[in-house]
Amino acid sequence: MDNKRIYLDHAATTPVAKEVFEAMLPYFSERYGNASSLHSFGQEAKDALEESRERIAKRMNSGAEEIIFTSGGTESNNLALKGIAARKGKGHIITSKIEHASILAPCRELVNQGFSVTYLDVDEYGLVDPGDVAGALREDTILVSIGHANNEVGTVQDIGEIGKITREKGVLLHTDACQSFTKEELDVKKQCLDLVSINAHKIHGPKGVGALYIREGVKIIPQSQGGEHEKNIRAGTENVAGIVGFAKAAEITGGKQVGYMKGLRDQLIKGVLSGVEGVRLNGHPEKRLCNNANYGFEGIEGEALLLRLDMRGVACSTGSACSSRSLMPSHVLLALGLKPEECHGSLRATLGMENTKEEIDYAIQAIKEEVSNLRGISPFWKRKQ
Amino acid sequence: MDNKRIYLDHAATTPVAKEVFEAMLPYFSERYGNASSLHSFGQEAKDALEESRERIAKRMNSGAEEIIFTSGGTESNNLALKGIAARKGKGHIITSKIEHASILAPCRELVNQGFSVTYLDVDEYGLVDPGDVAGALREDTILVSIGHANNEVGTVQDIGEIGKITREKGVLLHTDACQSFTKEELDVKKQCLDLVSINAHKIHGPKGVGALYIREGVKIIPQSQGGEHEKNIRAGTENVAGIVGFAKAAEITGGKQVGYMKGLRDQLIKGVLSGVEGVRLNGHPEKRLCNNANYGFEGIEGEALLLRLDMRGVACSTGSACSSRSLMPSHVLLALGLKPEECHGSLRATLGMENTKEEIDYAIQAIKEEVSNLRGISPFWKRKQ
Amino acid sequence: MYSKEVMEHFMHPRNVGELADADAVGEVGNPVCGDIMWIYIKVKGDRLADVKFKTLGCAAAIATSSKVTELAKGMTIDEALELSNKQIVESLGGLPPVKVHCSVLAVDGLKEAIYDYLKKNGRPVSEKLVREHERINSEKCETGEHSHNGK
Amino acid sequence: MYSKEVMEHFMHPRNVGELADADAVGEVGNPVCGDIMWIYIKVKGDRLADVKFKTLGCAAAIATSSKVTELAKGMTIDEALELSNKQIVESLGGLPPVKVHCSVLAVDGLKEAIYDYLKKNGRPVSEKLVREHERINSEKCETGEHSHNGK
Ligand SMILES: Cc1ncc(COP(=O)(O)O)c(C=O)c1O
Ligand SMILES: Cc1ncc(COP(=O)(O)O)c(C=O)c1O
Repeated sequence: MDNKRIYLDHAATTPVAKEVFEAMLPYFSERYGNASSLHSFGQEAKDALEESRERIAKRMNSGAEEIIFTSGGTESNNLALKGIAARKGKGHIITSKIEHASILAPCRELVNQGFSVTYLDVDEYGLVDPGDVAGALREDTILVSIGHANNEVGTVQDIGEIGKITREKGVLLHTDACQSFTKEELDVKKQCLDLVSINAHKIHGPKGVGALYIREGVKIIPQSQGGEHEKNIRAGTENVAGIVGFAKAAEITGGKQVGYMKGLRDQLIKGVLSGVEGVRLNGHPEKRLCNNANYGFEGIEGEALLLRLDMRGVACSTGSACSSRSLMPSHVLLALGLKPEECHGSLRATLGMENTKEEIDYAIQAIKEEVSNLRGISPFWKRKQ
Repeated sequence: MDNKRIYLDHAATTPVAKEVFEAMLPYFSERYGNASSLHSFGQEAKDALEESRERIAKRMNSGAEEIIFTSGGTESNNLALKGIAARKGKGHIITSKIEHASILAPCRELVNQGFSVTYLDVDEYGLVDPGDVAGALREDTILVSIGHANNEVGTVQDIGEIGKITREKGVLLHTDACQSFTKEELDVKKQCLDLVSINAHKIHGPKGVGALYIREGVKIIPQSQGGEHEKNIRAGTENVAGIVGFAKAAEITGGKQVGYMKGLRDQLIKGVLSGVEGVRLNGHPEKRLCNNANYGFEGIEGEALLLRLDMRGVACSTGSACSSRSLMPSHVLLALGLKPEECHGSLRATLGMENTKEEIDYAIQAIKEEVSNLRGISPFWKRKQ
Repeated sequence: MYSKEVMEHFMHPRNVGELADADAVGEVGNPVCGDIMWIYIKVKGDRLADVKFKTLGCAAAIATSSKVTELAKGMTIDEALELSNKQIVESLGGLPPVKVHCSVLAVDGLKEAIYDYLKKNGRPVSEKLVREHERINSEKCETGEHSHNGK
Repeated sequence: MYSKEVMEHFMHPRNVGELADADAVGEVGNPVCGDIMWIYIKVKGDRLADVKFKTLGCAAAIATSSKVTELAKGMTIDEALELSNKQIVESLGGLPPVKVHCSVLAVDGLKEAIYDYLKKNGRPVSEKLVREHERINSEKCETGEHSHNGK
């Protein structure tokens, strides 16, 4: 078997970058103080924490005091949705059908609590029509939550347009920017954002660290109680090393890497679309993340393709039902209008800054061959021809 | 100024141990997969996760599948209390007056939601009388939550005795074991425990990682919703590196270190009590954590002492009001029956396995001198003589 | 996630393909669920002289198809009808709980092929096999609550 | 947390001690709150020829006591009465919000000493100072909601 290992699943998680690891390093066993402690060990930790807050804030043009650190994107999304809902007590929330589970599941929870939720449709490319947001607003709408970029198909929403609408109507806008952070423009002022969820492990930072931007003046009810950390909004000893790593990751990602990844992405998309029959691109042709390719292959099933590619050292993801514990295909692909049978043959390859052109060449070849191998076993493909 | 730095605040947090760091190391930039991914990177992560679960379980004689990883002690405590409360819908909770903020604050929240809470008194040493637990049990009692060891004065409860009572009455028992984990015996079967909170950063593991033991069959409502992680009880991409570090920390702490720390602790307690006038020991003389010394000095204020010691390189903590943002003295010291003026002069020194006899000698000398210096400025001390 | 044996049969499936001179075919599964299996049989006397398959599906679907053909080949019809999905699972060193249904599908495919063969050749079909045939045809794709970790 | 100047005055407080031949003492604070300040003054003519202090309290309490004695020493009584807590805070390079009350206490201590001196010596006490004296005596320790990070 080949010893090559090519990681093309950066939407799931990313390796910690060297610079990030080096930034974190001193905070494990040297500057290990608790940021709440008064002594010098504590003050060192506190300083690192506040400096990190400023660095993160800079990447979205917010004030440092508007950033609350959490344990990840899931906690940030839960805090945003349930924190605002608890504050308002009742009302209506607008979101979309293609949101991440950490948005949809809290929404279900809020429905149980008596809130009402509108799940907006998206078009065949995964775009939310800002006009639909405007149309769904009600007197009692307390929050709109639309993800900046979709984790499966990579479609990037025009969040600034949505922001104009919500700001004008005086309704809070939250965006889950876990996938887009440092890849797409994020400017809380220009885009009129009130709450933004981000996390570290999607941008070459460590797992278990996230943040929630809460615009100054926006009141939120904490979802976890304890000590007086994070402006009394999020209790718990701060993960200083993780937060320092997060800040470093926010600084070193984006920029030129975006263009580089776009190049690899286009190579990957074109290479497969031109080299394989019976395949289509899922998601938007242009408004898509610089690192996302998502294919639908006819006549084969995604988990099988994923595992065959894995045996050749290429790590990808799929929205196939067979890969989920519940045996239901991806709600995102379904919302794009794909039939269940079309969802099964999906493959997601998401790039990172450490991937190379050669790796992409290898991956294209592997995909071609394994699709062909699986079609060789498939009755469905034979029939089609 | 002296360049010595002696860390005596291990109850606040601990340095990551070398072995722990080394165990975590591969999980940042090599074995960085998401434990939910199907490919080999994901399976490596998943294997590490499950192996860690087993190691942690072993330290409390539980089943691996009874351990749920969280972002820390605060989240574990919140999940235990609010998760059980949400499951039961209504009822009565028993806790004590000396619990950590991450127990007391969720209790206040639950009172707001209509639950009733009894806060048990403790004796002058900080002990909860198991008889008081028995006496406070009601028909509608749904949960008893008593911390295993107190973070300020180090008093260790007879949790097994409490467990006998609650098990017999069929009431759930939760214990916050963040301070005692690997220092005191913890055996969920023998001690009849239903829920146990622990965290990594108190045992030379990383910050931002914790766990909640939930006895098989005990139903709990998740407090954060999203993907299908951690048996659907705690959503969010698992912090694999942190969890691996936690498991390693659980393995390498305790054992012989307990006796070693006890020796240092007794040296520290005796050294100060015999070398300084007008000082008393807070907490229990025997039933106390192997690493906790907590003094009350007459005529001086704790924050000032803490800062002066810090200038000499000795890092401690205090329960003085002046060290808290709210200017209220420690609720723990007050619950022990100390007058507010007695609380102000408190100093907590908590040891770690890396401290040495020489460091303790130095600390005793520094404490003696700085207490004397501050008393030289103090009108109160002068008067007393 | 998968046992060594499952991965081995998935990566190197036995008896892949169509039988040009097949005596019968069993077609099971449903594109909505993502699993489709076709099992071809060649009968000589009372024995399955050859068994082949084509499968669209996940690793478990492919491995169980492969396994069932391997086991069935050379068996008498009666022996083949006795093959249980449990046997398939066991001889593959186990399957994840959510994938056990694939082994049922593979066994069903074989049964359908035999049913088809018996019918075509005017041979007697046991009541039990008729009932099985009816169940297989009536069964729709089972689906649970939808949820993904959605990394 | 604390400015350099605060730490400097805390570590090396000026004018520490009692004045054996003090003309008056201002005693402010409350053991329940944890801050007690005694300010001693020696008056020559209209001037504070010497000012000393003893303080039981936190770093801010000690630093502000030290600062107020430093500033007041050599001032006329009227000048000293004009000293504001804001001046103390500023000349210490700022104080954390929760510690500003210490600067008020330090200024109050000085006022109380002067009040004591004027009374003792049968000199006129301005209405303003009387009111200040009454406020100081009536003020109890202010306490907020109790909460610790409780590490
Ligand atoms: C769009 C999106 N939101 C939220 C999350 C959840 O973040 P975390 O895994 O840090 O909890 C993810 C990834 O898992 C994501 O892709
Ligand atoms: C007894 C006790 N419980 C809970 C906690 C909270 O843990 P964490 O800081 O990991 O949230 C701590 C320490 O902070 C503690 O000492």
